[in-house]
Amino acid sequence: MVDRVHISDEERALAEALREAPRGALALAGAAVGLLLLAWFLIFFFVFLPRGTVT
Amino acid sequence: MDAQARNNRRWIVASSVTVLALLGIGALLGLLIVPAVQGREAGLDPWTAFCRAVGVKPGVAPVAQPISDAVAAPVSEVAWSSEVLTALVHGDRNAGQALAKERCTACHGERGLSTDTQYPRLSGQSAAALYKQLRDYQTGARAHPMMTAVAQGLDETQVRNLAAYFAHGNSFASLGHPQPLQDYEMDRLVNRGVPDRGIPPCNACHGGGVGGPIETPTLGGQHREYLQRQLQLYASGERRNDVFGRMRNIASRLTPGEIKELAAYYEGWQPVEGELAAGR
Amino acid sequence: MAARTEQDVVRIETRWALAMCGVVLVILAAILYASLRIHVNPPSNVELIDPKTLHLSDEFTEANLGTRVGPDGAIVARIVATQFEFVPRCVVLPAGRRVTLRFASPDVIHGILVSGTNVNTMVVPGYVSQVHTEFQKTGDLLMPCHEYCGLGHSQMLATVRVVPADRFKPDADGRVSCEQR
Amino acid sequence: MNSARRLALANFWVAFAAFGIAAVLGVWQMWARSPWQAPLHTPSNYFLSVTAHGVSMAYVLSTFFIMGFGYVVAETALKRPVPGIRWGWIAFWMATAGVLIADLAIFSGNASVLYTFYPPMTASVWFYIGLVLVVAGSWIWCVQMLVAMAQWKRANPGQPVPLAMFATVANAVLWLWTTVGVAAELLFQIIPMALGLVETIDVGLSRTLFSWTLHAIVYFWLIPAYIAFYTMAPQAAGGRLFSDTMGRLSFVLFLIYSLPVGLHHLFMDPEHAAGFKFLQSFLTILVTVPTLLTVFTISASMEIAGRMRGGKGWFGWIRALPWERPMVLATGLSFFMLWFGGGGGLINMSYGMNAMVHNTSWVTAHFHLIYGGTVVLMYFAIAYEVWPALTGRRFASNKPLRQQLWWWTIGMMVMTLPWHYLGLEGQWRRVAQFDYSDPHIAEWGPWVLVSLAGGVLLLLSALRFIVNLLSLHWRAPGEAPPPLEFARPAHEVTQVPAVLNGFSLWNLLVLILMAAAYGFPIGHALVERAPAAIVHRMGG
Repeated sequence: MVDRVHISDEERALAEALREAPRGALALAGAAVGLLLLAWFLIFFFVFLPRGTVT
Repeated sequence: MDAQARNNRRWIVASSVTVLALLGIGALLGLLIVPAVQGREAGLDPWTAFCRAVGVKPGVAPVAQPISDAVAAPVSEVAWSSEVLTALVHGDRNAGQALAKERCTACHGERGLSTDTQYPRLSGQSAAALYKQLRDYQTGARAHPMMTAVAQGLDETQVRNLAAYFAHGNSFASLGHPQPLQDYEMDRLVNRGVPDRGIPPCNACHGGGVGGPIETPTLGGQHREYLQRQLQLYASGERRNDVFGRMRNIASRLTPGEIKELAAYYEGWQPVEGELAAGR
Repeated sequence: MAARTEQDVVRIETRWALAMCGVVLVILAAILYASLRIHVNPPSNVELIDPKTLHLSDEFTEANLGTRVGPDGAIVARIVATQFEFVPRCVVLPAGRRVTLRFASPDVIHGILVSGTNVNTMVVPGYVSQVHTEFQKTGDLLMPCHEYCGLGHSQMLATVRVVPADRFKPDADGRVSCEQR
Repeated sequence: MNSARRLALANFWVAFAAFGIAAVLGVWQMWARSPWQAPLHTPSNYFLSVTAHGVSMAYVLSTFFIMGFGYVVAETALKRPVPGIRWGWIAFWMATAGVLIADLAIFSGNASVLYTFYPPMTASVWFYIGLVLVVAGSWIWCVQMLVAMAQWKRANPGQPVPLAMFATVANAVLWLWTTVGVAAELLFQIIPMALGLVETIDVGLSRTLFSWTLHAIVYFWLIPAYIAFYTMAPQAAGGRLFSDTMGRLSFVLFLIYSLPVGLHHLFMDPEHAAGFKFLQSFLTILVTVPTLLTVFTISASMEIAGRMRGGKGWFGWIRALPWERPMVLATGLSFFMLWFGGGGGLINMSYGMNAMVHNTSWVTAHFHLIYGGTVVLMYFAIAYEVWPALTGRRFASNKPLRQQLWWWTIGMMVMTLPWHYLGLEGQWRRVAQFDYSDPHIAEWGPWVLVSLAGGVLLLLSALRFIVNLLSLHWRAPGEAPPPLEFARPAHEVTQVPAVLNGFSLWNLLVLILMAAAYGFPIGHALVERAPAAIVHRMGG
């Protein structure tokens, strides 16, 4: 299923890619985890706490 | 110690220290710091707070444990135990049969198949149900002009033998195969439950093998008049030996018409051929 | 930020791992804040009671169920969860005051939640479940059994009637029930 | 790929057969819970169906898929035949017999105790015997995986074990650790009770032993999806795995932190005190770290693939990825659902916050999203990836495969989002029939119908999946498919630290963690015996 690019091309493409990676992934994953944290705190403050303290 | 061995050792030490340190912090917080801080409000010394946090003492750190000065006032005093339940399964049926001939068949008929509708049919009834009713008559949790005296004349083993004997009759049908009900309202009462009136389906307890309360009687094949009267007694609260008022709550929600129809439905329940409706 | 060598990769991954540990710490701090400052705990009262003789016990005898203001002034609602209803089906509790709900089961596992609040606990035969809380909103709140307990589980439902504190009037014996209202 | 081929296919087909039946039951349950009248809708049918749906999805689909996939990985990654193939078939037939026995007990109405079978409700003993046979079969598979790795390491001293196999063996070790709980519960408490040898049972101890298994079992199901993330998605995208070391570390973190955390299923239980609940909540948050690592490592791997295909700028690589390939599409959709499923999990595990959602539809939504969504979607993608190698034929086109993956994701989101909302509204679990005349519950009706629509789409997707796989068996064998290959790391790995190539240290640390986390709770239950409850028998 993987398209067979000539080995040296693949190595060159990989080296090219590695020069810029993984800044996109850091941004994407960072945003996703940031949103997750935000969602957790929104639910913590605006849904959980107003429902009353239980112990 | 070449580079790789040193690297391996570094990894082993680093991971072990991290895992154990995190475990220590978690335990410290959960078992000591949080309970101690919370305990201060309830005026608890850290030791009691720790005992509560570990589960050796009841209660939660920040709140004093409420006290109760209520006194027990039970109606039915039957408490199930493995000893009683195993005894009912291995009860001496022959002794029970002899005793039944002597004291029960006069009213409850041969092998408990009474024809007079004021006396319930006992054959095939659940052993636990029979045991509980006899014990309730003994303790006065349930009263009846004749049954109270008869029951008080029996000792524990006699009660168990009678329950075991009658439970192995086969005139009652097993409710394992509920009959299809044409009337939708009746089907709701018997099989589906009526949530808007808070009534669970009758067969949630009285069906066969449904894991309901232990003392649940089998209803199939019982005289309709007897079933109707018991439901009315429960509804009026005159009969009160149902534990925590289960039947009183349900019966009081049924209309007289429904009580009549339910009694007729369960009486009409024909025994299933060849199937021994043994008590559970 | 380039990842030309394995060392670069490990450096970036380590920095990401530290950031994630930061995220974990932030959530942990919030949990600790809730525990230390406003004493939030899951209901964790480890108190044993024999389910087989629950109906013979002092505290959970049929006559003592429902809301009662105890000799120590504590407002306690005692509720038995049995197949297939809560006894009593309706309890009255005041808003704005600390109340305690105590549950016990004589037969199988049940569970309760009070809709719109954080009151939630399992009711396991052999133990007394206890929840301390303070209701803010008044009104009839739904209290279903949320653990499968048999074929009647869907009909096992009770009501918690939260009334304003001034209309919470216990009788001589300190009891309050829905019927009196 | 020959000796284990038929064994893997057999395991896969038992898994997907159970999956198909359970999907139909699932939709009937959604219909029964909705305001519309469903046929055959009685409480006994409903709880029978919930038990069958749970057992099929949680015990049969998962265990058999994992065994099948393990054989494929062991054969392909290690490039040597799987040891003890005869034992593999014994395990398969034993487990399949177990499934049939359990299903017979369930569908005869004698085992409506749900797949968690909490006592004192007791099913017919055959239900439990069936489950024991499935677990016993899976233990044989675990031994095969351990032996396979040991043989390979002996043949290649000092070489790093291929990541796919390292993760599969981590999963086997995790499974051996976690089944100790449910095996002890079944052996010492449940089966004697079901046989009628005892009339009472210690319910608190039983729930504690089951919780020992209840969390790590979901990571047992989850790890194959993560193996696909690490070793199949980068390969399918035409890129490289960003970090092999971080992959190994993640699977090790899953192993040690998914085990000592089971008490978060008992936060609302009265048999354990706040101290140990807090400790296990603390340990549970550590099990989120490997997932947070994986999210970045796989995104970076995908970025490499995207840039190798000409993607430019910050996010140009996303568009450049070969989304027409099922494995790539599945990884993207799976990560999308992981955000919601993982987020739900973060709420559930947050100590006191669990009280807001315990036993509500929020929890049902959580595990449908994270297991039914993230994990099972990757099961589909893995099946599409290995089916050509197993059947020797290529898929005619990827379109029906992609369609099926989209239908599953959309169906899952449409079904579970309303559930989250209804859970917060107080909708409680396992209800055969709601009282829609109650004004509070009437508001839920429309949302339950939305969930039903999602359920119907899921059923269509499930049936489509089975047809997609069957279509490959019927096709005439054309051009041979390419051999199955796993992703290579961006930078070739010649050696890894010993701890990331074996499990002796991690087993020791797990032992310490389990002793600390479960030692007192179980010891306390054994020493201070709680009063026992009377057994309530379901069925004949």
